[in-house]
Amino acid sequence: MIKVIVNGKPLEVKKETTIADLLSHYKISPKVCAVERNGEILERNEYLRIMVKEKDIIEIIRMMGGG
Amino acid sequence: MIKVIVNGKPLEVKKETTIADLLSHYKISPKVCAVERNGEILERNEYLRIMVKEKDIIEIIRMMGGG
Amino acid sequence: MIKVIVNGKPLEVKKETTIADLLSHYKISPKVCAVERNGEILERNEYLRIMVKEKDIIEIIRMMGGG
Amino acid sequence: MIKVIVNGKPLEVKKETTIADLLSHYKISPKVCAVERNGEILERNEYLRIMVKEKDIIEIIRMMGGG
Amino acid sequence: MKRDILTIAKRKFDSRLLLGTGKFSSPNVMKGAIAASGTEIVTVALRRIDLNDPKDHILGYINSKKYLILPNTSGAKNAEEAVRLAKIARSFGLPAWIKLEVTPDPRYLFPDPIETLKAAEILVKEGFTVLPYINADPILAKRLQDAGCATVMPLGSAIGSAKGIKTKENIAIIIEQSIVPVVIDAGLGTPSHAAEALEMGADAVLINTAIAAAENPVEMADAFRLAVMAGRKAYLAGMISEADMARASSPLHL
Amino acid sequence: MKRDILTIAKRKFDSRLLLGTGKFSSPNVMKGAIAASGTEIVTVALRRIDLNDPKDHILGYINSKKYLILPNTSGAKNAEEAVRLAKIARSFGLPAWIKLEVTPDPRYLFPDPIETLKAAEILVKEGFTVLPYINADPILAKRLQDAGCATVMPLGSAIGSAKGIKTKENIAIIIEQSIVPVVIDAGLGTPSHAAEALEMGADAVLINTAIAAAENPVEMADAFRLAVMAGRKAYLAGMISEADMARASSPLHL
Amino acid sequence: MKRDILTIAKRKFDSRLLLGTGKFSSPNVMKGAIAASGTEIVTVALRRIDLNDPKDHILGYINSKKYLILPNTSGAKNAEEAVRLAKIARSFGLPAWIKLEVTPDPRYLFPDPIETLKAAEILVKEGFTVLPYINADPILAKRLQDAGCATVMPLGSAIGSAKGIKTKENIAIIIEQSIVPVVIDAGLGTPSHAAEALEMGADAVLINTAIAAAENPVEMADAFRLAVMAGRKAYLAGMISEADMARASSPLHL
Amino acid sequence: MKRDILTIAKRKFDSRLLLGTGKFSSPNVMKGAIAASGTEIVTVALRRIDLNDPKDHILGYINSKKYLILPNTSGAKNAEEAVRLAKIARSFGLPAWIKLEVTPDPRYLFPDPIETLKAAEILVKEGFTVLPYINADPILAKRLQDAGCATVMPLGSAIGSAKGIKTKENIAIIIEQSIVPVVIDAGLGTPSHAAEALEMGADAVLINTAIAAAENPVEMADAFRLAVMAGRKAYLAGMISEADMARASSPLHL
Repeated sequence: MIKVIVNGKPLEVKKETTIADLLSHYKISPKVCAVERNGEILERNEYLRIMVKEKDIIEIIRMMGGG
Repeated sequence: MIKVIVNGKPLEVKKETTIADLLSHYKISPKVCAVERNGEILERNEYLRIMVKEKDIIEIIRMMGGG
Repeated sequence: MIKVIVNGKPLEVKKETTIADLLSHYKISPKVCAVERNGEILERNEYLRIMVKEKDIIEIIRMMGGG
Repeated sequence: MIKVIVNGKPLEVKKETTIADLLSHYKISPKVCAVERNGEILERNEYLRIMVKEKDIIEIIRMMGGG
Repeated sequence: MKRDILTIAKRKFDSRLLLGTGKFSSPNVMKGAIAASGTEIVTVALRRIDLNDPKDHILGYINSKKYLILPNTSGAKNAEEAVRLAKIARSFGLPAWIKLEVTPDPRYLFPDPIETLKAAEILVKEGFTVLPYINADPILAKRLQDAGCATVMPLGSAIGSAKGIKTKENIAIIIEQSIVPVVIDAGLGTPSHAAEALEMGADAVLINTAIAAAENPVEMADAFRLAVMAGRKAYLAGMISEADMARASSPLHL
Repeated sequence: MKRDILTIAKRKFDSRLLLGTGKFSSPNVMKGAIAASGTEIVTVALRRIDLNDPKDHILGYINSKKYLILPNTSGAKNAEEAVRLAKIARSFGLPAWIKLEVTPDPRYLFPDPIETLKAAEILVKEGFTVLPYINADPILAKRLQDAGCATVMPLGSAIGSAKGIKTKENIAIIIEQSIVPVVIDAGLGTPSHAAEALEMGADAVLINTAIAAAENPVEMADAFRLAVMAGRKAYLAGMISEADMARASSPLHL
Repeated sequence: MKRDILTIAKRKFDSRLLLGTGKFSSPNVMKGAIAASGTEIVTVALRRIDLNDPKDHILGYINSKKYLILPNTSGAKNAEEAVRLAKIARSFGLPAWIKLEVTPDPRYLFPDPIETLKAAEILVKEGFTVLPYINADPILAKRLQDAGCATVMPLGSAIGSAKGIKTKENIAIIIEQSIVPVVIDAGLGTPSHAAEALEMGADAVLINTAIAAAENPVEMADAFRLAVMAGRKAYLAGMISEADMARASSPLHL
Repeated sequence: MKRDILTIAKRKFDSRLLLGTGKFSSPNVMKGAIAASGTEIVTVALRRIDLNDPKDHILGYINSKKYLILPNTSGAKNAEEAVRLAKIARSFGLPAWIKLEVTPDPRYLFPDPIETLKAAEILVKEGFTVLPYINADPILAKRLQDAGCATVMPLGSAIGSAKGIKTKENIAIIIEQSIVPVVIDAGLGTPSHAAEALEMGADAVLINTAIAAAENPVEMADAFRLAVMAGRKAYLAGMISEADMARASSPLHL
C-alpha cells in the first residue's frame, strides 16, 4: 500500500494504482475533471498510464458555477 | 360680401357661405380639421348648414406632430 | 358653574372666570401662549376682561421646537 | 573651449569652467536649482569644485508651480 | 407567460410605450418609428392650419383604428386654454382622451400645478379621459388621481433634456401611492432611461424627442421597444437589491 | 439590417451578453436562463471535487459545442495561482480562453492590478486568450491591451453589489481608447444598467448575480437579453445628447 | 471684504443658515447649537399646551430680540388650518412672519402646491411675511413669488431624509428665475449638502434634523455654519466649471 | 475642544488642506491663496529652467520653514523618470518628501498603477517619504501602504475636471481599510466636494485648479479652508444617516 493525499485528505491505495483507477474509485468521469499531481497538470490521455507514487499530492478539480 | 377673420387673417366671402364652402375654398377636408367660430366649436355634421356671418372669427385647427 | 372644553378636555369653572383666571389655574404665563375661543383668537390684552361662557371651546397653544 | 549641452541647447565654455561658473553665467542662484550632469545629480556643495567636461549634458532644474 | 396588460380608463394595451409624433424629419420616418416602437398610443398636438399651405394632415399617416390618438393641450398657458384645446380635440370625433399640458413658461416647459388641477377637474366633469403631465409632485399626483384623472404623467426631467429620471425619489413615492397608472413623460433620452422607469414600477413611458431626433429614428424606436419590455420584465421577475459588500458569483474558496 | 457582430480574438458572436453560472438555485434553472439570455459565452469556476459527493458536473448542462465555456480564475490571490488555474482549465480540452481574476481580498473582491498584469503577460505568452477583470483603470486597461489581452473587463461597481456603473467617467475613457472589446463585468444589477453600458459604447456585458439571484432567473435572463439588444441598437442608432434647456416636442405656438 | 447681506422682506441678515428647533435632546443643547450655528432665524412649531404638564416654553431659551422667531404651520393639512396657525402665531406678539407648510400626508411630509398657494394668497393679504415650503417646482415658485411671498423654500429631498439636493435641475431653474431669496429647506443632511446649495446660488438653507439629531449637535451646528460660509464664498469667488478632459495642474512637459 | 491633528510620517499638521501651486495668475495671488487656505503643505513641480528667462523661482514666495514643500514627479511617464525627479527634488535640500505621480497619457493624466508601485518601492528604500497619486483602486492602495508609503492619494475624478468624487464607492473602501492617511487628490472642484471628502472620512484633500483658476483665488482659498474644517468637524460630530421616509422635524400632531 502507498499513502497519497487526494484533495487534502490522506488515502491508501494499492501499488500500481493509475490515475484512471483513482478516478474510478471516486466514481468520477475523467471527462469532467482535471488532475494535478504535485503541482503538475496531467494530460487526460495519460491517466491510464500514470501511476500514483508514495506521498503524491493529487488534486482533482471540476468545473462548477461561477461568474 | 361679408368680412370675416380666418386663422387671424381677414377674408371676404359671399353671403350665404357655409363652413363647408369655406373649407372647400381652402381645399381642406372636413375630416381632418376642427372649426371654431367666435370661440364656439362647431359640430362637423353642421358644416353644411352653418353660414358665416359678418365679423365672425373663425379658427380652423388641425392635428399635427406633438409630444 | 359652567362647562367648557379646554384643549379637548371638559372642565367646570365658576361663573365670571376670565381667560386670565383660566391660565392662572393651569399655571401658564400669558406671555408664552396663545388662546383661541370657539375658533377666534383672543388678544392678549383682553385676557383679563374676557369671560368664558358655557360650552366654550378653548384652545391654549404654545410654541415648541419645530423645523 | 569645450562644448556642452545645457538644458538641451549647445554651449561653448572655457576650459576649467565649474558648475558654479555656469550658473553664474546664466544668473541663476545655486540655492534655487538642482543640477544634473550626464544623468547624475550633483551635490550643491560641489558646484565650486566640479568642472564641466567636453560633451557634458547638463540639466538645470528649478521648482515651479505644480499640483 | 400570462399576458401583461396595461389598463388605462378600462382600455387595455399590450405596449407600455406611448409615442409622441413631434419633430420627425418626415411623415414616413414617423410612420416607420410608430411601427417599430410597437406603441398603441400616439400623441398629437393641435394647431391652426396654415391656410397658405394646408399640408398633409398627420391623421393620414396614423391609422386611428389601430392606434389610440391622444391629443395634447400643448401651448396652453392656463386652464382655460387647455380646456378649449381639449374640446377642439374632441370635435375631431376621436375618443375623448386628452393629454393635459399647461406650461406657462416656454423656456423649460414645466407644468403649472394649479392650472393643471383646475383644468383636470373641468375636463373630468365634461367626460374626458384625462392624462395630466405634471412635475414629480406626490401630493399633486394624489390630488389629480382623486379628481378622476386616468393616469398621472410625472416628468423625469425637463422635456427634451434627455437627462433621464432626475426625480427618482419623488417618482418612487408617486408609484407607491398611485392607483391609476403612472406614465413617465419627459426627459427620457435613452432606452436605459426607459428601462429604469419600468424597473422602478412605472406603468409606462412616453417618448418623443429621443426617438424623433435620433440619427436613425426607426432603429431607435425599436431600441426603446426592447428596453421597455426589458424594464417591465425585470420589474415582474424580481430584481436583486443593492448591496454594500461584494457578493461573490464564484465560490469563495478554491 | 446588417448583422452586428462582436469579435473577440477572431471568434464571432451575435450576443453581447456573457453569462456567469454561479449561484443558480438548480442546474435546470441555470439551463433555462442560459437559453433565455441568448448568450454564447458562459463563465465557470474551477474547484476541487468534493470526494464524498462528486455531484453533477456543470458541463453536463451546457453544450460546449453551442456555447463557449469561459473558465475563470476566481479564488486566485496572486499571479501564480491564477496561472495555475488557467492551466488546469486548459487541461479540460476546451478552447484555451481564460477569464483572468486575481482578487486578494475576499470582502470586496477587487482585482489586483499588479498581479493581473503579471499573470496576463504569462498567459498570453503561453497561448491563452486572456480576458482580464480589472478596476476601471484606463492606464491598466491600456497596458493589458498592449500585453495582448483579448478584451478588457472593467468593473461597473463591486461584484454582486448591483449598483450599476459607478465608474462612468473612467469606463468612458477606457471605451474611447480601447482597440480590443470592452466588457463591463461586475455590479450590473438591472437590465437598465446593462443597456446603459452598451449605450456608452461598451462592446458587451457579463452578468451573473443579477440573473441567478433574481426571483425568476429565466424571465430575468430574457429581460437582460432585451436590454442588451436595446442598448446596442441605441448606440448604433445615434442617441440625442443631453440639453440644459427644454426642447419642446410639440410646436411652441398655438 | 464687503459685508454680504441676505435681505428677506427688507430685514437684513448676516447669516444664511436658518435653524429649526425640533428634535433637540434638551433645551440647553438647542441653545448651544443656536449659538454655534451663527443663525439669526430660528423656526418653531405651534402646539396645544399639555395641561397636565405645561413645561418650559421654548421662548425661554431663545432671545427673541436677538433671533427672529419664525413660527411654522407644521401640522396643517390644508390652507384653512395653515391660516389659523399663522394667526395664532401672530397673536404671540412677534413679527408676523410665517413659514408656511401644508402637508396632507404624514409619511413623506410633502407640501400641497394648491393649498400652499391658496394659504399664501390669504396670508399675504393679511399682512404676513410668508415663507412657503414647496416641492422644487419652478412654476409654483414663480406663482408664490408673484403672490407676494418673501422667499420660496423648495425642498432638496424629503424632510429628514438627509439625501441632499436630489432636485438639482429644478432648484437651479428656481434660483435662476427668482427675485425673492431662495432658501433650500429640507433633506440637507451634511455640511457638504449645505455648501452645495449655496454654491448653486441658493440664498440660504434651513437645517434642523441634521443638526438636532447629530451625535454632537453643537459641533455639528458649527460645521454647518462653516459650510454655509464656504459655499457662499465660493459662489461669490467664481468657481471653475466642470471639464471632460483633464486639466494639468503642473506644466505638461518636463 | 481637543486639537485635531493630521499626522503624516510622524509630522503633525493642523490643516487638512494640501495646496497645489500650479496655474496661479501671479506669484502674489498664489501667496495670498496659500495664506488664506490655511494650508501647511504646498506642492510644487520640477522643470528645466528657461535659460533665456530664469525668472523668479517659486521658493522666493513660499517660506519653507513655515510650509512643507512637497515636490511632485509630474511629467514622469514611468518609474525611472519618477525616481529621477524625486532625487532631483531631494537635492534642493528640503525634507525628502515626494508626491509620486506617474502619468503616461497626457490627455487624462491618469496614474499608472504598475509604474507607481515600482517607483514607490524604490523611493521608500531610498528613504523618501512617499505620497503616491493613484486611481481609486483599493487593492493598489493597500499594496502601496504595505510598501511603506506615507499616505495614499486616490483621485476623486480626472485632474482639473472639477467633477467631485465620482469614485465614491472605491474611496469609501480605501478609507475603511487604510492605516496611513488618505488624501483625496484630484477632481475636487468646489468647497462642497472637499467637505464631502472629509465627511466620508478622508484625512485630507489636495486642491489646486479649483483655487488657482477661480475668478478670485484668495477668496476661494478661504472658502476651501472653511469647507475642509466643516467636513472634518461633521465627520467627528457624527452625521445622521440617510432615510427613505420623511422624519418630521416638527411634532406630527397639532
